[in-house]
Amino acid sequence: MNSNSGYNRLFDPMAETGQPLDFAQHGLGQRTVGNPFSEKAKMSVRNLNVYYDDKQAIHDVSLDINRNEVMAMIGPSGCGKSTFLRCLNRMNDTIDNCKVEGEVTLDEKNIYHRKQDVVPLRARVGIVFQKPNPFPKSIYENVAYGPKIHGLVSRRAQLDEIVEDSLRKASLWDEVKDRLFSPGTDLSGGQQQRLCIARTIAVSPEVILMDEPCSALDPIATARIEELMAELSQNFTIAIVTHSMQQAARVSTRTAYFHMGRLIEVNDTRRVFTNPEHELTEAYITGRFG
Amino acid sequence: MNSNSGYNRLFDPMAETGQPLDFAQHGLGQRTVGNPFSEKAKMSVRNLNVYYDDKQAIHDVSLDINRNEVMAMIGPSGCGKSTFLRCLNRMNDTIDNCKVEGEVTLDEKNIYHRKQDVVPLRARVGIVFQKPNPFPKSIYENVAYGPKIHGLVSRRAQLDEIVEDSLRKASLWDEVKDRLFSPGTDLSGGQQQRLCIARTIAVSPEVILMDEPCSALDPIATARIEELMAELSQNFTIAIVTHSMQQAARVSTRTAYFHMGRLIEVNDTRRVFTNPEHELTEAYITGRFG
Amino acid sequence: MRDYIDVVGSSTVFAFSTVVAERFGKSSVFRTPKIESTGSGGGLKLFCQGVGMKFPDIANSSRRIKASELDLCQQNGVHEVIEILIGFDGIVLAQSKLGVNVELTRRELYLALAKRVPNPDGSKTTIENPYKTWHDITPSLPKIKINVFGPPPTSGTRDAFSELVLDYGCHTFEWLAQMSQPQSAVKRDVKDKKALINKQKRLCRMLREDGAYIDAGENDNLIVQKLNANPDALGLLGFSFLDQNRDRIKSAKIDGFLPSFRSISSGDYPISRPLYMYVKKAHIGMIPGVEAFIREFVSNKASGESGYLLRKGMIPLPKSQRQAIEQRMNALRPNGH
Amino acid sequence: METPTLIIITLLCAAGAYILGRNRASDIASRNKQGTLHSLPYYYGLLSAVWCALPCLFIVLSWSLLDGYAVHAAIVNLLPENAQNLPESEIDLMVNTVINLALYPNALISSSTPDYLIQAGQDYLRWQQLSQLSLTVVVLISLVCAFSLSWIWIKPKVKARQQVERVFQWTLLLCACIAILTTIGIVLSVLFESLRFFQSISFFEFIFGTHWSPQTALRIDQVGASGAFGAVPLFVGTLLISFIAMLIAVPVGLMSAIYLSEYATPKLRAVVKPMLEILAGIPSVVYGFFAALTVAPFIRDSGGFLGLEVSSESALAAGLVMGVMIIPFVSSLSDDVLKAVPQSLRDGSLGLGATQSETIKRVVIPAALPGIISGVLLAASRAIGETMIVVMAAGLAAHLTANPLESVTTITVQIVTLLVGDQEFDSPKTLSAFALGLMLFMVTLVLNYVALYVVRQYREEYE
Amino acid sequence: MNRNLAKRKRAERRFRFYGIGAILFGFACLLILFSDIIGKGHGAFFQTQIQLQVRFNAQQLQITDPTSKTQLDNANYDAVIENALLRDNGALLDAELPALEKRHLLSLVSTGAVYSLKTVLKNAPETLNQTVSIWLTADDDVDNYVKSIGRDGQGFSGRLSLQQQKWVERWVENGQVRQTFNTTFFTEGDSREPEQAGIRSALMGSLYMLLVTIGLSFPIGISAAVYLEEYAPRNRLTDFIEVNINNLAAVPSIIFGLLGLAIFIGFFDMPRSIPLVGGLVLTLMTLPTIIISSRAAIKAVPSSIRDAAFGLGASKMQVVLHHVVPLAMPGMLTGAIIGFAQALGETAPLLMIGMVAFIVDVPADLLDPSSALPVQIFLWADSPERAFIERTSAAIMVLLAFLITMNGLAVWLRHRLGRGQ
Ligand SMILES: Nc1ncnc2c1ncn2[C@@H]1O[C@H](COP(=O)(O)OP(=O)(O)OP(=O)(O)O)[C@@H](O)[C@H]1O
Ligand SMILES: Nc1ncnc2c1ncn2[C@@H]1O[C@H](COP(=O)(O)OP(=O)(O)OP(=O)(O)O)[C@@H](O)[C@H]1O
Ligand SMILES: [Mg+2]
Ligand SMILES: [Mg+2]
Ligand SMILES: O=P([O-])([O-])[O-]
Repeated sequence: MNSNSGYNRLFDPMAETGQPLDFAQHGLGQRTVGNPFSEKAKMSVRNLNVYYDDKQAIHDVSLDINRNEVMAMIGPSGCGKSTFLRCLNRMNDTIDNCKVEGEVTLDEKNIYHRKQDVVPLRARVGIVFQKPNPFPKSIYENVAYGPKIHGLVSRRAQLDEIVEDSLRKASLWDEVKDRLFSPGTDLSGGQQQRLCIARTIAVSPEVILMDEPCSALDPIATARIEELMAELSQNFTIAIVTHSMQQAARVSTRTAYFHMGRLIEVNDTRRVFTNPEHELTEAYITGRFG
Repeated sequence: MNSNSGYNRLFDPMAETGQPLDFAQHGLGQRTVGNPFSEKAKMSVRNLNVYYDDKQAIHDVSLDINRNEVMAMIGPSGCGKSTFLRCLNRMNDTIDNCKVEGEVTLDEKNIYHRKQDVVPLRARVGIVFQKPNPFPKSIYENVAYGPKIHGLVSRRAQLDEIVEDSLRKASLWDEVKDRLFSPGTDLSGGQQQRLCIARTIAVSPEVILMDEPCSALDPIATARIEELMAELSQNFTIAIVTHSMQQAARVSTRTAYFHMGRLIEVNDTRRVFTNPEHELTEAYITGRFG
Repeated sequence: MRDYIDVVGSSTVFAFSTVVAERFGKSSVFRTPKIESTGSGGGLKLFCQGVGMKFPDIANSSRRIKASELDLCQQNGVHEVIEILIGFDGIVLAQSKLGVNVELTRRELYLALAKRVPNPDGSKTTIENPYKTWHDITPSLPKIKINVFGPPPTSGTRDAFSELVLDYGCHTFEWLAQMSQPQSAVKRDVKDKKALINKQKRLCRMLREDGAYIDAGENDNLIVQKLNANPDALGLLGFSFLDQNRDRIKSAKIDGFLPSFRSISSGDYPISRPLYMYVKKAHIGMIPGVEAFIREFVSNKASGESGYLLRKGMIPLPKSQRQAIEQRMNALRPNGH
Repeated sequence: METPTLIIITLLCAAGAYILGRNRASDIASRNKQGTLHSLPYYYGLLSAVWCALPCLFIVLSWSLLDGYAVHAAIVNLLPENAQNLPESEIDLMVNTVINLALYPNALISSSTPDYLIQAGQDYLRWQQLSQLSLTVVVLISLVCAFSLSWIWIKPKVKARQQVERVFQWTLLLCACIAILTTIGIVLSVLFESLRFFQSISFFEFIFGTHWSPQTALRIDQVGASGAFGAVPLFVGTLLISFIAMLIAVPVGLMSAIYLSEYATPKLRAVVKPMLEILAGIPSVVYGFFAALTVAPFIRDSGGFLGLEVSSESALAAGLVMGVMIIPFVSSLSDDVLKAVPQSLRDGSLGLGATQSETIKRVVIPAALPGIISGVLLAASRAIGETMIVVMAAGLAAHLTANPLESVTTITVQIVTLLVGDQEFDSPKTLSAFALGLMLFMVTLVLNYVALYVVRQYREEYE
Repeated sequence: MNRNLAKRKRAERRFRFYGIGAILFGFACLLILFSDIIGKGHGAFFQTQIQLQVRFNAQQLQITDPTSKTQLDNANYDAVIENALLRDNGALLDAELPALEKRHLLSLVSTGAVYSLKTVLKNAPETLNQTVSIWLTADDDVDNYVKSIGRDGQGFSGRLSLQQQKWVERWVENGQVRQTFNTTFFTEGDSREPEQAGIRSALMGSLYMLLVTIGLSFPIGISAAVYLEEYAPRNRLTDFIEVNINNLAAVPSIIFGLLGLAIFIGFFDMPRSIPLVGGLVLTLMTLPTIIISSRAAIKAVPSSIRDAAFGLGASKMQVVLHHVVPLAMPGMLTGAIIGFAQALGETAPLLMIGMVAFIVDVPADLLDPSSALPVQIFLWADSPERAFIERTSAAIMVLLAFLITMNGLAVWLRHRLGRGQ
């Protein structure tokens, strides 16, 4: 099989959305591909092992996520992508039977340090979960919650602004602007997903972890979220789990391929898709897998 | 914009999965495209209106789903696809503020008839929900649940067989065969989704409604599920909501396009993607939308 | 800081003590005393905990204070305790108005209710109580099952009943009476003697535990109601409950007398017990109103032959006795410093 | 100022401290440029409020505790020499008299009242005023101190949020400790007396004996019962009655809960649920009367009709009525936890073609099981601990029988009858109440462990 | 499959029927209990009064100045009432009454009647030496008699002599007897004269106790539950604590009384019979109920909500206060409702701390001796006077009304909070 043809198709921005994405316009490809390692890593993971009870879900993973890059994580379902992502802002702390070993640093500080306070950590490293989980509160409250607890606003008008802005960015505003005060749980699946994105970006975290943020979205909404990611990556760092290789190709500067809890390969996205180093990666991206 | 080129890409079976799908092998394209209206409709919907409180979510939709066809429903997020799907086996009954008007027939019997019993209806019309919702029971129990309540099996061995078979079909078996008795809620997102598919097909419903069944799945797993659909459609009828047009193109015989609660267009899939009748449809599939 | 009188003790006396307290509170400058119903034993125990405002001023009792209790008082510095006999309470054996009239003697009651009774064959031995119906005991009595509702052993009423009826009935058997005489235990040491007497008493006073006597709790109203529902049963009650429920229940004649104010007061009716009040002398003059309260209690208005306590069912003391007490109270002056 | 006023002032000050602290923190933040403050301003406000309120409330409370002793001592000093040498208890009385005289001079002072008492009364009033005045001063000073301290305290580096969270967590811990201390208190309050009991009565006799008749003579002239301390009939009785009660309460309660949470309209639920809850609030005396006067005769008569020998004090009557009383424990608690099961789980089951009852039985109830078990245990606990109904309806006779038509008695009833009225802490009679309490505690402890284990085994945790 | 289906449908119908049956059963019990209580107790809300022509004879009253308070306080109203009664019955009586009959006649009017005379005279001093027609409260025996006449034609003569019955019947015929609403029952404290007895002091006592109990046990209970569920590590020790708290619920309430006696009265030296101690004891008693139900409610909050909040950088305290507690609040309130209902009706522990007492004065604060509603019920149920039977039931009705009001508030709250979800 010709992996090159696979790459071409993958890199065709029209591939899934049918919408032309102008690389230059979003400053995506050039910037990050141009100087992928010029800056120090925003987050870096060293020898990470994660266990659920006795079952090991992540095996000895080391990985850097650079400043202002979009790092995509791909891999077959159940390979540990979500688990890995949750380790990056210590969300795994909330799972009783989960044990984490190794080092994860954010701006060179180990976030698993005994004295690390998880609250500012999670404010700096936001997460969008795989299953949309809006609060059983109004849509407005869902988005306003983060800014409120972090004291980002002092006046109601400011808050309104943030809420509107975040919802707009998540391209949900038009659909919900008439019912900001109805429960977030009454939304459709895709709307809930976008709500959760809006909720996360409302606190402007430095690093945004997104676990399949577009899984329930139609191509248009997906394109919008991808635009958003491109925009955000100018100032922030993004790690995204996705099962759509097109998406990974479109939005990310680097791609990490996971397989059964191990990091098989991480590299420049273009490289991973055109010329994977490892045969497992190749098998996966060419669909020969399994 | 040349919608034809879009169509070509869409209809390339390699487009997303990178895996060659042999039309002939699955008897997909030929059979249904060959005689799309030769049999009587399995389900037909007439003048359906659905309201959440005062908000109308579905406007006057009429649609037939034919025997042994795979009907795809596409449309932007929040347009009412899930709502529509839930009407087909009266799952909307469980939402307090939801009101349904109009007629939906299954084998020419109105399922909204006062005397219609929803239990056999739902056994005949199975559903896979958008958000995976495994029971907080073991994986085995999750799948065995349906056959048990319907008394489909008399012996344990039979049940084991059904469970294994369903999990295999949903291509989850290999991942969970060693831990059939650990909780289904401990699975990864994609695994949960496949578990829910396995659970639904375990009772062999005549009609299967699938609400974005592959949203959390990687391309390989997606391909497997698509194969499964192809296989199932030989004996059963399938309605699938998807936001991936490639998927719709690959698996469905006919496609319905929804927009803001209205059915804009329904037609032969090839037709919808190559030569849509309505400009909204065209706008959507070419990504020009909104 | 306490500006009211604190009274504890017998639930029987409670019914009378509260009446006096209420009137006292309304007609004097003092606050209405607080009266707790703890039972005689519980009350005396609290009473004897010590002198001081934390401890009760007065203890009511439906029996006389025991030597052991006085000891406790002494130990805790309660040196002077004034005992006042305030009246009597009658105990009646009641039955539903629908029931067959019964006339009983104490001997018959003893035979009906004691756990072990003299062997009917005349030998000087005792056997488990074999009697099922009243008729089994005395042929003239009706042929109804022996069924007596009564208070539990914690109650003073029950104490009085065993002493006045069972003991008495038991002692109508010559040989049993003799056995309980201390002489029969000559030349044994004191402890043995005590044990023997105790054994005797237990022999006489132990109640059947086979269901003929039914513990019905401390609530006399409940017994009244239960009698109402069971026309064949008898029940042990305080006299005042009979007085208030004459439309429902009637009393059995005991030893030929029906209970009434007169028969009880005169001592003709055999089952009645004295009611006492114990006062801490040290508290008189210290807690406002203690002396005045006692005075009100023993006054003619309250405990006299036509006093208001009579209407509440307390059987008054004979006039002479009451006046003697009143005089003693008058002599009482606060032990001022 | 009066103590309540002081408390209110303190709380107001705390509120003020909150505002000032918060503003000061924001000031510092804006001066030092955003981001240097460790926590959000309002945490600094909260911290100031806490530091302001806690010490002052502590002062007020301890003052009012110690105030009594101080005034007491002061009054004693005012009394003449000979009175001061009286025993402690009489001085107490004397002080009481002084206070009474001071407070009700018109009613209590007569010509015979000694002058020094009246004088002491006046002085007492002055002392009282003085004490209150100094308290006011102290509190106000400490308020000012706390205020200025917390003002200085507010620095960007102070981890206000962590400190507030720590205060919060410690408060929670303290509350949890109260429950734990209560347990310890209960155990201690029965343990020692029980040990004394087991010195006179053998443990095995108590545990395995089948005859219960504890009302032994407390006094030399009193004659009680035979004095047997075999607790088996009590355990059997307790089990029997509780079992009958649970037989009523669990099915009725659970089915009502299920109906309310799964079938009923929200309106019906809003009406019915509180109505059923009233059942738990009807005083047990009322149930007792009802059981003894209505249910028991009814059962006896209908039993007689069927040719059964029914005691007029049957365990059945008490158990039935008790069952009614504890229905809400099961129904309300279960209803809440059933309601909390996510709808998606029900959807999952209904979508497979399960009937509603199958969904409930196989998905909803298992998911809510821990909560339901809690409710059932609570109901069982209440049944075991209930006294009044049994006293009135089943009586006090300890029969060893499993026949619900006979009369039995329960542990708690015996405890109450043994503890109320005459007691003697050196006779096994009273001590046996404690031994019973201890045994009850142990048995229910084991039951609870079993329940915990069962819940752990079958727990289905939803997301 | 079809037969199977029919079977399942039947099972479904049966199940639903059980549900309805269970609720109906609960309702029937409630109805029976209520009708029993109301049937017995409604009479207590009415009080028989007798109309008499009272002449405020200054000489008999032994006063000179009707505006002087001391004179009014010490006046001899009994003599005036006696006079009025005698004159009222003058027609019946030919000769001078013997002493016994005079006493009988006097006893037809409540001993509390003197206070109404005092009020009348105080409000209208000009009536001195004039004759006024006044409705006086009848004695409880008369009250019983008059009330029972209505039902079966023949009254419950109980303790009234034939002569007394005749007098009362004559009053009834003359229209000198009426039934009015019994305000005394709500405005007065306990009394041994049924017609003067009220539940005010017991009600206040219960209210104070409940204030203490609610104020302490609810916050402490939910705090403890939150700590145990959200903060405490999971290990043997916390298991042990959990089991022990569950176990506390089964401890007989009287043991809590013992504990309270030992701690609050013995150790902290608080006085007996005060609402503060009662409230504290009831707090200890209701804590387990609240903790257990709160824990169940907290457990039922889905963990995805916690995840969402934690993921936004909410601190543990914020997660608890903003999400967990509000979502669990309906369940917590349920526990509270049941716990307080139980506390409100509990007698046994109060027995130990001296609240089973005759207390007339209405308590003014938490430190004043007082009784409580269930205690009042307990005492009245044990009183010989017949009229207390209906008052017992009436007191139960008041207790239930209190309970229902309190529950109503909590239910309303629960409803409000439950709707947010
Ligand atoms: N329970 C509800 N109450 C009120 N409105 C609802 C409810 N569920 C859905 N809606 C609204 O109805 C509309 C249709 O929702 P539906 O879930 O059918 O969308 P969908 O097409 O499935 O979208 P998606 O692709 O995002 O899942 C949306 O606007 C949604 O917000
Ligand atoms: N709470 C848990 N307890 C036990 N095992 C778990 C738990 N959560 C996840 N796992 C297991 O750990 C492995 C990795 O899961 P993870 O959720 O990270 O997968 P994933 O890569 O995100 O998959 P997907 O694409 O399907 O979401 C899977 O095998 C999963 O079954
Ligand atoms: Mg995942
Ligand atoms: Mg949807
Ligand atoms: O309360 P007693 O009178 O029975 O001791």
